[in-house]
Amino acid sequence: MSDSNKQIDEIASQMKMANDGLSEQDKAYFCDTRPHAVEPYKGILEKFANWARSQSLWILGFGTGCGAIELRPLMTSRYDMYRYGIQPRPTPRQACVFVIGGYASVKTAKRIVRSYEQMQGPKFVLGLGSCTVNGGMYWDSYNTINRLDHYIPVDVYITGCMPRPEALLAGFNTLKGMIREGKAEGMNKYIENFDWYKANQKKIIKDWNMPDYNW
Amino acid sequence: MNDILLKALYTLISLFVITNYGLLLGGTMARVRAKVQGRIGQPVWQPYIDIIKNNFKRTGIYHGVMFYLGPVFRLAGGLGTYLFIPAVYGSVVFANFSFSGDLLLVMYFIFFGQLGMALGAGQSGHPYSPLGVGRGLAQMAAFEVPFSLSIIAIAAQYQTLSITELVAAQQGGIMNWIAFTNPLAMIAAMISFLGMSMGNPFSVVIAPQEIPIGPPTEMQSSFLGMLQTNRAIFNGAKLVLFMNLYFGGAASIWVMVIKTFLIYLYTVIVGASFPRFRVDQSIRFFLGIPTLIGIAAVVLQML
Amino acid sequence: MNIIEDKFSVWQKRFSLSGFENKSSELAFVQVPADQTVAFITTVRDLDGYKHLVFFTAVDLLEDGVFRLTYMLHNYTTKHDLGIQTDISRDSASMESIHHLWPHGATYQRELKEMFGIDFPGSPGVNESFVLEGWFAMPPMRRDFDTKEYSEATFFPRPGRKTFDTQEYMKEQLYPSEAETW
Amino acid sequence: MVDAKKQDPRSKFPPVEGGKSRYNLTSGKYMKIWQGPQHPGITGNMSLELTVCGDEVVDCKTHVGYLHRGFEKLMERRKYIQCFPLVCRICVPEPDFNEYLFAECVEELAGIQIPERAKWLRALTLEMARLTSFLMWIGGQAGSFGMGTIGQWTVTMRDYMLDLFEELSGGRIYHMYIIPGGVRADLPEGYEGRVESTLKQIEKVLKDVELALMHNYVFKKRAKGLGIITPDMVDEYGITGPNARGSGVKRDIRKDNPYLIYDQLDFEIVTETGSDAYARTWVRMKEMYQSIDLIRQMMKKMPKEGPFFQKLPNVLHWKVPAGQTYHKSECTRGEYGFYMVSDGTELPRRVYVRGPSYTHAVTLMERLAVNTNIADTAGLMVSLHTYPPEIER
Repeated sequence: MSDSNKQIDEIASQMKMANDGLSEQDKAYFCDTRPHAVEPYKGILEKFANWARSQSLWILGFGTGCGAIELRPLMTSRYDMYRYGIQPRPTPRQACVFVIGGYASVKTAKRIVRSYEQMQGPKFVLGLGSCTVNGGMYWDSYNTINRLDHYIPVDVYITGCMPRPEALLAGFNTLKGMIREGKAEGMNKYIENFDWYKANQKKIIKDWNMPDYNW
Repeated sequence: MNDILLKALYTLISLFVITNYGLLLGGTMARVRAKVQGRIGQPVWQPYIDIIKNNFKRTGIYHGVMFYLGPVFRLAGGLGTYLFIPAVYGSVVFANFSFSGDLLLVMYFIFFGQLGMALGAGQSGHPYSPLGVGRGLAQMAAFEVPFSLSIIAIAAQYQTLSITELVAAQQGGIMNWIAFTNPLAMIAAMISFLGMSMGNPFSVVIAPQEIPIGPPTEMQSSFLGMLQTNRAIFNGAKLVLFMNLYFGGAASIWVMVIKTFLIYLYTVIVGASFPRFRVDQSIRFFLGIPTLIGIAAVVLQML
Repeated sequence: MNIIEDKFSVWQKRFSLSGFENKSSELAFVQVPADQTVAFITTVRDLDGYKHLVFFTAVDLLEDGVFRLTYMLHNYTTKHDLGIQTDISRDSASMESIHHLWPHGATYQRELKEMFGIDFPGSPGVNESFVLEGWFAMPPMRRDFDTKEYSEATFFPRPGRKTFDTQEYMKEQLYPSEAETW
Repeated sequence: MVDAKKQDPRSKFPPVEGGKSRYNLTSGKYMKIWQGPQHPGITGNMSLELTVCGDEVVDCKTHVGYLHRGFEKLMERRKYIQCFPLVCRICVPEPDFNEYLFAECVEELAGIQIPERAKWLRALTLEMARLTSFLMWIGGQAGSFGMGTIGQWTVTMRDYMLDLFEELSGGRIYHMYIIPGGVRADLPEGYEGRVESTLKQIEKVLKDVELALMHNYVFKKRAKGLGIITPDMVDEYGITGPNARGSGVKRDIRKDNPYLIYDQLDFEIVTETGSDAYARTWVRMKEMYQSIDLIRQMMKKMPKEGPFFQKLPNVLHWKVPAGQTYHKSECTRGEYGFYMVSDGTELPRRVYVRGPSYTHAVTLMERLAVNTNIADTAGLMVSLHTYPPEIER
């Protein structure tokens, strides 16, 4: 552990972070300001906003792993998640919940980071399956990450391989409760520990040819 | 001076009613669609929560001035369409700004919103946005043909381009409706209404499986909230327009609710039972049989 | 079963086949020297009706210092699978390409180049990455690549994983009586 | 840059070399678009790199590897019995084929004969898995053309099938039912009746689907003439399964090289001659009816009593004799095969998984997508019934 911590510190100290993975031509297209944590509103206004957020959860339609197959029954008439105000959206700009469908290979992790950063806050992450918790079945695989929460902040983990749609609904309910209580501040956590997350991401994504700031 | 203030008050009431009606109608129709699919569906008030949530988003991305103005133009198009249609016949509150040539202006405003959106979507820089806009404008040009022919036919029939006068001419019994006095014009217009409401099989603009999701790909937060509000108003306005033109208008607000609900139901049922055309097929479709029906309606009036 | 043995004796006259393994009426394996492999494949494809390339893969025989390539072909008339095997040296591994016989051969070769480091000169897009992206370590399917070690060094193992000796653990916890027999 | 006109646009080989399109992208005439991995029209997690000219696709390149877990490497460091829960994860919609083929390979290498009833039970789960996968697929095919209603109906029916699997094996998605040596459990009490009632429901829905989708004017307009696979392309590209049968090529492993008990069942190979997406949809529709019929036949002909499991030696230090073998079966997408090499130790030396999507999604898709409309790529992709995890494993 200490070895890898040292390695992360090294990467973090070397990072210049102004999209230095990009060519000069591409830099013009991307933003180069750091993100700022957004303070929640005070009092009843925030409570109202949180209630609205909890009642309208838009999932990003990105099936990152095999867990995505249980999203289909969830969307259709057997489990019908629309009843709870949950619906899929095809673009990350409009979505607010990212369901990581199980194991994330390094290649997908790159896209997960990018899609996550493109989502507009407040945004929430559901880690689906044991493989997002500790690697699950693929704990010794050379190509799948073991702990999702080292790369993006995770609000709710749903364990199992694969978790049933009922478990997913229960997970969504937990997430709703967390949002209403104002505990789901994953985005601000990400921004406050931005360097740590970036160093972790850069440790596994060896060919970092995408912008550091994806918003 | 009091008259102006009163008119402003009436307009606000009218807008308030149509916005809420449009939102509730959207929520209801989502449930109808769900019933066709064997589900329960989302709550009727879900569109309200979505709009509130989108407006409470903490961050937002903008891509330039036109990106800001796109949703504004779209909203202006929706408002413009509605404000020149008399929603309830004989009512002072819901008469809006109807005047003697308003039909032409309304047709212009139906186009206007999409053009404004094109500018905003173009500046967002996402490759799917201009694709969607291109599809939308091409299809719009196609379904305007049977719709315009239908309008020409009924304008020739009643010698007027004022919606109020057209509604007045249809009063006094179901057989006076243009749907029965000029069925060809009604058929042509109702087919182009399917294209106008962007449901299947003409949902080429927001085709999630093809170009997710077309023009509003980059729209988020309050931009999206504004677009959703506009969709409610625009939907309501179009329904009221078609009710006025072909189905005898409405003498009271309840008649309006029933008639517009049924017209909307028709598009939803068609939408739930068809896949989507490709854009070239859609254009060919509109320029085929519906256009011929429209021409037949015009020719019949000229004879 | 006799048909394939007859065929084998015919092939034996033209190619120096080093081995033949007749598994069943539906499957047989042939060992061919590396320099004759593509010629042999072309012959069986064009003359003997093995028209369908089922798969193409490699086995890393670290002890012998070779990669064993397996081309599995299928004949739809006799409904017979023929595995054509050839050994190539592990260091600076290189093989003739078969992309001109089957276009999807190029995909298999792209994968082998990435997973085993076997080069196929002339195969289209062979140097592009196929499934791995930004991979700088040894080709992962090589026998001497330790995936567990790599995973522990690269990713963050969640602390608390316990490893038991399966047999002892089963004996104690699950089936005390049956552990020996099952 | 090569002049596009001189080169045959339907080249057999990857069109985009070294990440560069052969079309001049700076000319402003062409645009490069990525479909996926985050794209609702893409099956699973993969992506298509399209070069478009207006609405027409002029170049397509498939990118896979987003789901690569290194199964083949992981199996090299697991014992045979530890591999068994791992293999079913390779293919999510119908994991039973992985279990069956893995078990079959191990049994052949170890020389284990399985009881007769186990064969029937295996064939029963395989056929149920085929039906389950097809039900999901038809929803995807309709959905890719924008008709969500069909998917809502059929995915629910698939869920009822998953209930049957759950009752049989305890798992909804991953069943881990077919174990080397037989199957894990016998049929529960009254299972036959529940299967029959579910099949009746499915038949009813399939009739509706036929009416609402197959005889739909718009669907015919979209799917007819899309993605034509000519019969001579079948051998050239290694096409198997319904994709080949949609072109009138009569090939079905269940009939050609019958495995398990398929030679005792009464069925015909379904073919269509349209060669396009519409014909392939018909083939799969008919195969769904065929699967229903086969399940009924199996339920009838199956021996009612008997052992379903052959006791294995102690699996914890079970050494499988050295050797190699290849086994294949007909899954919903085509020929699914396992090639296994054992070196006489407790761990398998090499397990190679041959997925039919390997050629369908990469080489074939790259060829078929050229000259189609950008709106059709999703429908074309689904009509080939590709599934990414079996490409990259």
